[in-house]
Amino acid sequence: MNPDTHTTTVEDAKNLGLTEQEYESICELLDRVPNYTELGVYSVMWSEHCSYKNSIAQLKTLPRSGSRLLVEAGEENAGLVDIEDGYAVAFKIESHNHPSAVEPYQGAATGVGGILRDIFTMGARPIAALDSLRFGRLDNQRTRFLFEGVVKGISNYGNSFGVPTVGGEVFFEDCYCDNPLVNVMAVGILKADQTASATSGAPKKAVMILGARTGRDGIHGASLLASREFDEKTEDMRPTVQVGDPFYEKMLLEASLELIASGIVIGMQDMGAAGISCSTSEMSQKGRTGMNINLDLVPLREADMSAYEIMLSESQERMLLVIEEQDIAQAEAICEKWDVPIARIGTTTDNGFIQLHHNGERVANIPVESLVLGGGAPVYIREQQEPVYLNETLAANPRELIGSITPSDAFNQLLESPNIASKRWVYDQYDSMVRSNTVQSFDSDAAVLRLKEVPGKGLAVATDCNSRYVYLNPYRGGAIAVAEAARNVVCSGATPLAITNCLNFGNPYNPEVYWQFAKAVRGIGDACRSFDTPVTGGNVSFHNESQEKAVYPTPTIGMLGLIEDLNHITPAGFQNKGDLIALLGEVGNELGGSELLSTLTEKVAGDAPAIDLEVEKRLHLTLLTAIQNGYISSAHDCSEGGLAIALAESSINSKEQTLGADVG
Amino acid sequence: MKIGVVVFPGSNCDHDAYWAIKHNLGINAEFLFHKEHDLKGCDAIILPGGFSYGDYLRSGAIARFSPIMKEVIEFANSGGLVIGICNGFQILCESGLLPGALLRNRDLRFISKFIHIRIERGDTIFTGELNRGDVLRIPIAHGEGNYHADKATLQRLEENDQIIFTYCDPKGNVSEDTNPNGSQLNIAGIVNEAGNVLGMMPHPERACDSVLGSTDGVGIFRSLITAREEVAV
Amino acid sequence: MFKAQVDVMLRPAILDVEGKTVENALRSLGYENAGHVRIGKHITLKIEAESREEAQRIANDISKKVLSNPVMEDYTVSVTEIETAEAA
Amino acid sequence: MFKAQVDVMLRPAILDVEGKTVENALRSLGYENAGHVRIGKHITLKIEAESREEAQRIANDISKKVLSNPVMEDYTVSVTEIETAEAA
Repeated sequence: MNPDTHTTTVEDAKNLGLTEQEYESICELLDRVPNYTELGVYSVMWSEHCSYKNSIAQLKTLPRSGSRLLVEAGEENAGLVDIEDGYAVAFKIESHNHPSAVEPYQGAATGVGGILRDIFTMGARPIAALDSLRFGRLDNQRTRFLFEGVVKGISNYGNSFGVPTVGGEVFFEDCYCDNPLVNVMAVGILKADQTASATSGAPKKAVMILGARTGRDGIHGASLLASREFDEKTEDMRPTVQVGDPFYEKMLLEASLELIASGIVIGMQDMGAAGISCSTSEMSQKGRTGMNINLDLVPLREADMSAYEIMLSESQERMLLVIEEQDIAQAEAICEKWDVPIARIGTTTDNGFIQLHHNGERVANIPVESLVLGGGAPVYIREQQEPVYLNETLAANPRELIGSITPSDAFNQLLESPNIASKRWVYDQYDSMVRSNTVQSFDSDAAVLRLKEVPGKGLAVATDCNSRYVYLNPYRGGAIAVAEAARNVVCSGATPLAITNCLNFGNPYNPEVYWQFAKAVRGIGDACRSFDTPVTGGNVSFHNESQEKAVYPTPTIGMLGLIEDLNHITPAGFQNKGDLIALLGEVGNELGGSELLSTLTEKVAGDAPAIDLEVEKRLHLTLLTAIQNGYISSAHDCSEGGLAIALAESSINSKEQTLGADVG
Repeated sequence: MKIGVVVFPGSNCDHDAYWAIKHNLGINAEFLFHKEHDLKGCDAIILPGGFSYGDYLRSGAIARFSPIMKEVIEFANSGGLVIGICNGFQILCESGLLPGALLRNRDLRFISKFIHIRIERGDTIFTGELNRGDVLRIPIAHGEGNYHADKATLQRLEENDQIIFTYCDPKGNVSEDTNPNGSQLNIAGIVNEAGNVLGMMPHPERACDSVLGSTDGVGIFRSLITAREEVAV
Repeated sequence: MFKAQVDVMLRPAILDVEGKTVENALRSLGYENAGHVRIGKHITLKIEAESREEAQRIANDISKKVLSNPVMEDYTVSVTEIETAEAA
Repeated sequence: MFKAQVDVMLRPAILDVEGKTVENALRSLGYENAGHVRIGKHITLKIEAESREEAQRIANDISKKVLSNPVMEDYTVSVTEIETAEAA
């Protein structure tokens, strides 16, 4: 009896992370009991990571279209924004939290590899990467191990692949001690008329697999890991470590871009979580076709892999490609030049089914619609309940908690806080200048890149999220995350265009977590509507918890801004002696969730600072107009540590580190 | 005048070198793919920075066996002008065109930042337009830039004045504090005995455009071009 | 005085990207008959201990806790006695 | 079928920065009696050859030309016969 095709039970479903109801609806959709391979495909396609089953209902409330968007959010692998002059920018942020908790170096490295593939699968050449990292406290030995491994993994993958890592953030907060957050963002540029789409196109086309051989990497890797909390038994997950090869990915990049430029690509999608299962079904849904796949043709790294293993493998550096049959020879020639293997594994069909054959036997016959988001994949609206902790945190009075302290003592302690101190140890390990486009990177509010393709124009990119604020007031925290990201690109001289988001939350089956999630998404949506920066896509990562507690709700925002004229580029550090210093916006004495409070008392309490989205919008326009009129020599956003730290940072990063500030 | 930029699998600064030569210096440039056997009549060759073959085994260990390297070695041995930048310098050492080797950085970490290098000789093909003692502000980005050679080789390098660039401070002082990676004698760049092959760890192609923060790299390429034009005429 | 030689290798199931690249290079250089290249670390260290068994115990402990990453790597240790003066 | 094990180490005269760092880590973890740590590469590969001598010759050739850089490294090679089916 072939284990791949033995009929399954509800027990099998539970072992694969599916609920009893989900197993029943699979049986209904198939009108029979699924075999083991089919159940495996459903288990990864209906996992949190691929189906967004617990989040899609909320995500739909976000503004997801806009004049500059060339694709609706979720339609393609990454957002696509028109920057005129015939060019567009693809960008996206994704999380690789759970693999990084198991093996920090490879977890982070494969996270970079995955997000880069999402960009070049659309035909865009990656020109920048950013990483938003959160760890436990630095006095914990395990945290230092995770921190060093993650930074080294990002550094080596990005540097070797040849994309500059130009920005990001690093936070240390106790709630992340066993469950670090590793969010990686990538930005790419392409001709607006040369984009590739993740579609199967039409029936009778050749389905090709491009890139690395398929091994037993990460089976139940990203997909299942994302549905389980971490506790002491992490150790027995050890074998599922995926290994990234940045050198191979660079070859894959060049081959993919040359294939797309040659005009023979009907559709292309990178293989992320759920590998072949996800790419075949999602491309088929978009192209309204089916696919006949012969798994015997998939180049394997290990002998005698089962159909189940081949379909669920998450081996890195692979793409699925759909081309005309008569173009196979040309595709092979291009791949040969870059030493990248390509193999035909099947054909598109018109019956809307994914049919898999292995060792001469049909091992799966699954209706495409039943598998995918927007099709048969379940959608849940979870129960919400206002968290109990808010009674305590909102009642607290941060000013009292801080007690009496002299301004200079407070200032010095803030400067020593790891969340504020210089992150040079991290970013000096990143090649931030490869591709020679980088005008500003880590010592400014947003990374700024000049565009060789569009002389005179530039891009500003930033990632932001203060998860303490979101913990204390999810709605406000969500809005503030977008506002701060917008402020950062505006301070650099750019007009905010659009965002991508990486929503890191706890267990959605916990009503308090789901309340946080729903409220934060509302806050993000309102802010995006107010600033006219639509959401172009991103990623949701649930089950971020360690021991019993959920991590602080962390909706990381990646903001893309356009610099119309390179002369508008504005540094964060003071430039000239004698310049006047002005503060835009009022100073409320709000210390809720402040760095000062947590540095002095290790408490996160009070309410998040108030935010008026209309005032915020006017602030952006005012600053941007002043910059465009040449009045501004530097601009810096007040964030953690408030005005005092903002002045300190502008002095530390001033021209030749020589300038200070005399504040009346 | 045409300068060839070799592209190995994993080179990622090839586009940057090409752009600097073509757009910042206005000189014709052409990519030379590692599988080819023809330098296409180029007057000078650049081995660019990057992670050829992923830096696996040793930086440059595999690239040196590429078909194109046979041509580059022949070209260099017959007096042709060659610059190896970062990974290119490692490949020149691995292929024997330059003495010594590049070991892991002293602090075992990748380093990417602007540094200063001092020009030790103003009379070479690569520094003709510059002066001895000038200080250039040029970025480095490497994990294996710790130049090493045995005593005899170091002595020969000093006697033949083959050390062209050393890591220094903004005022030109060379000391252990200004050494980013542990290189012996703060060596940042050397030439072969004949003086026609230069290997350097800093990236001059990243310092040829004021928008990027420095144009100190232009002098090195300008020197190469002028030297080549004088020979050709 | 004892000398420990420790070999730390990736587990067989885990993709050795470096070994794979070197293998391809050897092929293209004409070493058709060489394959299955895997690259790991060879670590040597000197241990002062009363007996070979104690030196072996210390070497094992160091290999397990410091020299190898249990998530992805296996290790083998061999310990030999050496004259105190001998170079490592 | 033969299996070659190649150890490539930095020449003794060269400062082994990685070894030094590991040595400091061992000290801080209380392994007072361990020292002189040196770290190099352990490379395994399989070679098809008629005889052990031929396999040894090939292994030496590969080690000398590709696997090590004479300017900074020494290597040692050991070759053993294995069943064709045996894993690397």
